[in-house]
Amino acid sequence: MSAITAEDLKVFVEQLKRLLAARSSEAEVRRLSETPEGYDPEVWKALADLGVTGLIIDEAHGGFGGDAVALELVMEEVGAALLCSPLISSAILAPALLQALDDDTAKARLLPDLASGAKIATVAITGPSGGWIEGHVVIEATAVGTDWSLTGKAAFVTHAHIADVLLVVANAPDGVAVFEVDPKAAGLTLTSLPTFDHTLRMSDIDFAKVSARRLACNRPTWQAVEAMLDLALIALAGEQAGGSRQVLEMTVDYTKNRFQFGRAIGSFQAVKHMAADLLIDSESCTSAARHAAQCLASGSDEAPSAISLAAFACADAFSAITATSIQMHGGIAFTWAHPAHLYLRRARADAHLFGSSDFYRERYVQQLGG
Amino acid sequence: MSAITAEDLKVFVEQLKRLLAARSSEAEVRRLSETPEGYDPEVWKALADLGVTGLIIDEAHGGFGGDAVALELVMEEVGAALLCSPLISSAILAPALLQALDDDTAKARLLPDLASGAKIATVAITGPSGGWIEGHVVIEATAVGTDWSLTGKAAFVTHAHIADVLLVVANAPDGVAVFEVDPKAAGLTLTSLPTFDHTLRMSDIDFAKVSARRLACNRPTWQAVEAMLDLALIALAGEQAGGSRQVLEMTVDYTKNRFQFGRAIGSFQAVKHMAADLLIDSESCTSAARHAAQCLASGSDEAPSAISLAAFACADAFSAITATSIQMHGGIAFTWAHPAHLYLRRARADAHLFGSSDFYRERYVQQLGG
Amino acid sequence: MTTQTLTDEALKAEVTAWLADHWKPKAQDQGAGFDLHPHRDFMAKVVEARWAVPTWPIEWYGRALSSAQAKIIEKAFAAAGAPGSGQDRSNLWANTAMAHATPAFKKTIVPALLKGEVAMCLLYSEPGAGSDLAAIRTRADRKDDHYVVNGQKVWTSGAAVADYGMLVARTDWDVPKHKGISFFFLPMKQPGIQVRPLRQITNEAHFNEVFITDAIVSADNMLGPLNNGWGVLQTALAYERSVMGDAARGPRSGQDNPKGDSALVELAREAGRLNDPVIRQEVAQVTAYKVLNRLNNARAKAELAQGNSSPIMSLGKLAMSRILHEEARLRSKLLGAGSLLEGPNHPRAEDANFLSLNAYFTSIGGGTDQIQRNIIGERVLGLPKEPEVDRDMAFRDVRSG
Amino acid sequence: MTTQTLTDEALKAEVTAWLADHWKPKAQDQGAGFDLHPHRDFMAKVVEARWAVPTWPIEWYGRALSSAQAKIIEKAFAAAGAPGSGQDRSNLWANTAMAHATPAFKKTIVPALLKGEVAMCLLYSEPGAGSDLAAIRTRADRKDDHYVVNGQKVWTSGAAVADYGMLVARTDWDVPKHKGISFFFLPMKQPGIQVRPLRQITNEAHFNEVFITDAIVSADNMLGPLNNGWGVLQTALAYERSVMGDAARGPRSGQDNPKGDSALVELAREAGRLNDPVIRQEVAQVTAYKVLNRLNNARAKAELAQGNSSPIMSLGKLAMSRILHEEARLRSKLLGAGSLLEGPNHPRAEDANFLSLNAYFTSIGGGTDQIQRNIIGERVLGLPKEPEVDRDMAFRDVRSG
Repeated sequence: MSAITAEDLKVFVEQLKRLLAARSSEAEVRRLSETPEGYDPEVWKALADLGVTGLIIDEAHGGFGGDAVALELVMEEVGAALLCSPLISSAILAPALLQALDDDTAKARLLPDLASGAKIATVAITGPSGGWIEGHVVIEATAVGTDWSLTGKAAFVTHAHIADVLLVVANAPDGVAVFEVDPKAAGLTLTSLPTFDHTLRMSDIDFAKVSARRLACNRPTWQAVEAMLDLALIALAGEQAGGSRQVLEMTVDYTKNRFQFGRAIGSFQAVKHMAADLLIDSESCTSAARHAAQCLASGSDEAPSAISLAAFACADAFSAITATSIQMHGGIAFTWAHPAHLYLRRARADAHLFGSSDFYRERYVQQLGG
Repeated sequence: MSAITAEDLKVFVEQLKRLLAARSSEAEVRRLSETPEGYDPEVWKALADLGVTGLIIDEAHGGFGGDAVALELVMEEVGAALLCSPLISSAILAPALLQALDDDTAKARLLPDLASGAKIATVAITGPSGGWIEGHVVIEATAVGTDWSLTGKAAFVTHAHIADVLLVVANAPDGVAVFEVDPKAAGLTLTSLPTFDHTLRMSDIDFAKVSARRLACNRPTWQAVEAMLDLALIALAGEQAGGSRQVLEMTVDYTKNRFQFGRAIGSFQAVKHMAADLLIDSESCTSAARHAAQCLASGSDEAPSAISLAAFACADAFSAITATSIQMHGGIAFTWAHPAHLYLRRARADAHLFGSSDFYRERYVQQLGG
Repeated sequence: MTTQTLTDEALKAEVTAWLADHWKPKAQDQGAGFDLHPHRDFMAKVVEARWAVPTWPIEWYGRALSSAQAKIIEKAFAAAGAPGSGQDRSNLWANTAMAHATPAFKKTIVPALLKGEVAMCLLYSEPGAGSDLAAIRTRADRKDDHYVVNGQKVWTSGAAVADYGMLVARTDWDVPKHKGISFFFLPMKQPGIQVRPLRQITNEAHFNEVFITDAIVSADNMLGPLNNGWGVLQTALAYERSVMGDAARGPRSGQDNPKGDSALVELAREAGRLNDPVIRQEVAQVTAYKVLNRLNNARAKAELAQGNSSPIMSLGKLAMSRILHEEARLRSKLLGAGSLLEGPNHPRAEDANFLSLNAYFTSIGGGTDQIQRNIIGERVLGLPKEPEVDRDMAFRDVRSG
Repeated sequence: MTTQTLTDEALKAEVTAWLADHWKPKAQDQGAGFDLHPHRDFMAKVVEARWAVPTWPIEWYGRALSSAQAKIIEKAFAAAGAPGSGQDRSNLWANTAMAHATPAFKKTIVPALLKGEVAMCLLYSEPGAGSDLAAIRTRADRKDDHYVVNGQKVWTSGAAVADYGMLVARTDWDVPKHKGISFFFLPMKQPGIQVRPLRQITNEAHFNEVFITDAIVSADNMLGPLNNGWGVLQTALAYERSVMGDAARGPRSGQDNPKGDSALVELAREAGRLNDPVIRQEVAQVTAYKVLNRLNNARAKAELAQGNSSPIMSLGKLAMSRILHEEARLRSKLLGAGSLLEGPNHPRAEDANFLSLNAYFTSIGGGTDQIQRNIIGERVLGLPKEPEVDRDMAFRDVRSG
């Protein structure tokens, strides 16, 4: 359960809203999209001061101890504002993974700096396939005395270009394990990838006998990775829900104020009915994201299937809403200057970041007993 | 190539149109749907006199020697009129199969009576799976001297209840073969099946040591079955094309004359845009059916893939048009008295009669080299 | 009477004791909402004992209780499986009459409705007035102390057994369509009324056509002021929506159908199609539509409970329409050639085909999907209406039908 | 001149001989349809030799030939790879000027257009006049012997290099929108005209915004009568459609793309997804959309050839819109996580993402899918138009933008 009361959370989200309104305007999103870093360290500091970077980190390690419900609500605002930041990597993936492991010294060493925003961390798991599946891990770890050495290639690693710490999932002789790696370590080559979503930053990382520190885990490590992935999927669903509502609102407003043939175009059934269908998508998206968060926070047995449902329902809804939004705007949304395509790019990225909708539909059927 | 000139064909189709207008009105279709036979012998006679029953039968055996193009055009009219008849069984499946075999005595014995309409024949292939695949044939044939004996069950056999001759595809020791069976033979039990499309008639047939005559075939018999199926699929596509255009026309006319809110409902974009999308479906359906027919008639290498394309494109188009037609009509099409559901029932039957759209999409990909 | 001052405990005790004395469960309650009530004698007792409408005033069979205390009574009745309580929330007919009937008529009809002594039906839709309900052409012409009614109604349930029909009829043809309609309780058992069953595409007849020829209705039976029937209708429709909910029926074959979120998985398994990856994707998607709609409704209820109005409520019918059509499509696909059949010997096919047809009950009935999208676009999203060509026209000049 | 009396053979011989003497192929013809013509000198010879517009009258650089004989000339030019012939069919600008320009202006502009001496652009759409093109607010006010033009145009290709723009501007604000528009050849190389590239979502700039401030155009440059510009525009648009066809571009990465009906099968194989039954279904369906559209167009051409008008022609753009969006969606799906990337090092992702965005060029540009459905519904299926609220209004009272 969350260490944050519902009342605190409301206040917290309100403060975040104001921060994002001030520091993540469309102009800022466009400016940061063009920078190599892809985020604003000052805004990162402000997010840290507010407590967003430490949201899901235990209070014992300087965080807020927020649960999935808090995370989902925060990400709704992040998604609506198209925030450019390494939140998903350093405030969600890395701390979620660390907290799912059993290495208290590593937690004590790393979590406080992640909570305070002083350090940025990310997680490297996927191979060239981009699949978040145990069998797709292609980095090999070999013991060198008490130390370890990693060799292989990680692909699609988010925000590695600004990371101070890498958590690398690799195949050890006794199975998958998590390793802490210094991005500046010898033998590590980082290649930035050009992303279609210009607010995102990704890299391929090549490991050639890179020395690494193995982190302790008292259960099969992939279970810890899955625990991390559950939180990441809920965060993504929240981002998709917030983005969906934002885009729908922007689109509906435009159709009220754009006049053609002497009428607001929103008065034409063709446009009106698209909006009505999108409202079902966007409300379903919000319901799915929040339900998954509640299930995970309350430890319900339904959590796994609720997370799968949110994974594909929210990805498909955000994609459909951003795509239809451009059609509803018409020519003006075909211009670079209009924000519609910024959301479309984010939606297309979110739809593949942690696996495809087809993948999660298949997992959903399995969870339904199929 | 067809023995019928394009000019003759035009005249022929015009005559058929007039016959169907006079003898296959909606009232007649409803009346015959309620009879056990499900067709009108007098209309059958008239179709025979016109030459429809012998359309694809060689002139040498008293037919018209029409090709796939002629067949497809004729079936467009049949589909538009929702004709209740055993055409598909006795004028298409049975003669197509006989002509694909190499048993001249059987042809001479059977084809003239089929051409003249004096006898009705049908083909039994599918087992309980309903699949038109060699592996799904479940009837076993064993030699008894020069004679043969059939045991097993055929399912979904069209118009067997009125058939004078059964052509049964069964597994002989040397592979699949075709057998001629008398429906009144000892050991044969016929069970009529209640069909959702009340203009259709189907039966299960149980064979218990039923004596049968094996028909000669100089190539693997399944190739002959596939040749028959190619013609049957083109006939079905023609029926779907004719039905699609008929239903769309009926629907568009209604939306021009139904007034709500002081306007013809066809002036509302919601209705108008559905009609526009259905026009693409119905024109694509017609193009696919006619293209497949031309490919087969001209012996083009493209024929197999063109037939697969028609099989799923036409089935899906007819299903979508008949389903959307009811929505466009509104409440009046929710009544039994309105013809919309008669076409919907036919469309749903056609979509499963010779295999599903998914089956033919998969086959299409294989034919494209996938 | 001082029941208001009763404590919750005392109230609970009183109603429980009363039920123990009076309620003798018998044959299953068949209450179809239209037919005469199967427990009429008991219902009369309930009304006289003031359990039927506890929030209503004393002089109207009530106890002027808070809805909170009324709930206690309903709970007690529910626990005993006894009918008749909570009619102040659920009785469409009585609430409409209570709100709008003339004093004279109210006195006789309200108790009769509460006691289930009269059967009712709805005389709203007409062949020429479906989506555009205000385009009704059934006329009611004043003659002395009564009105003479002529016209045709359609999609009427229970017309054959009804004692009264709630009727909207046109009483002024020279004003715009909404402004010339009046609302009546029309006596159904009279020569001028002929009821014909209406056969649906599902080959059932749950509805009727009602042909009205010089039927008579007393002026006392008019609800609300003359030519204000549209307003009365709106409150009646609101009740109906809040009470009756989604009327779509499930499978009718009688064969057991798997329940719950894995129902489609089970049907796919039964059909031997669960190993088909294409089918699995569709099973997931259609199941998702159902679950998402449930989650939406739950969220809407929660928001309403917190006093926030929710946009989601109005989405349910449109969402349900897609669910019903998609589930029927998938059920048919699962059966393949099997879906060619129907009837009791082929229950899965019977269900798949029935559900494919009956899905239109929801996508057309009670406002087509297209009308629903207008409502969502305009009332929820605030998009402007289309130009209404007939808005300011005298109805006799409007083309309809 | 008596070329009309030439036999086909003699004509063929004459043109072939002429080409042999005059056509010296050089750098690839870059003719973008907007820019100045790369073979200007040769083009001039073609015009003077009367090969450019053989069906036109003698006094207008033509030979008054039948279109059958004109085809012979075009074939000969095509065989030699020489430009300049068949402009009586294909030159939008010259045909429009020939049909509507004033005698004085026609004399100078038509030969210049035929010889490719002047570059052109289209000044139609405005920020406030997209789907509703007749709502243009760019104004042309008469002053002495010329008009003063003020306003803004968008989606203009080639504006930066153009000598003239075909302009629609409002010349009367007190009549309904279609009735107050005039059509001009506006000189582009003047101070009052400012051209700004317009950056598209594809991060390219194939179009411009044109800002017009007190620009001058001679009254002689008006095409058609005053306030009859809408009619001129319709003929120009008709030419455009018949000539330019579907302008949607293919992949831009430069990497080879498989061609033909099995293109998507090959892309699926390359992506390692061809063994996925779900992908196979989608590959079949999207391929089907493409093949069916081709079959529809072939059937339409055949019907037109037999003199039967075909409804299908008008379906192509809407069908193509679905094809482009669906193919882009499938290409993205094939790549999975790979579709997160872009740029020259990731050509398949670059193409999938580019095509996903550029599909809107077809579903929005030149009439949105929604407008296309109106056109199909009204012109092909004969469904009635919607009420037009601005039809009889003076344009100055119409709200737009």
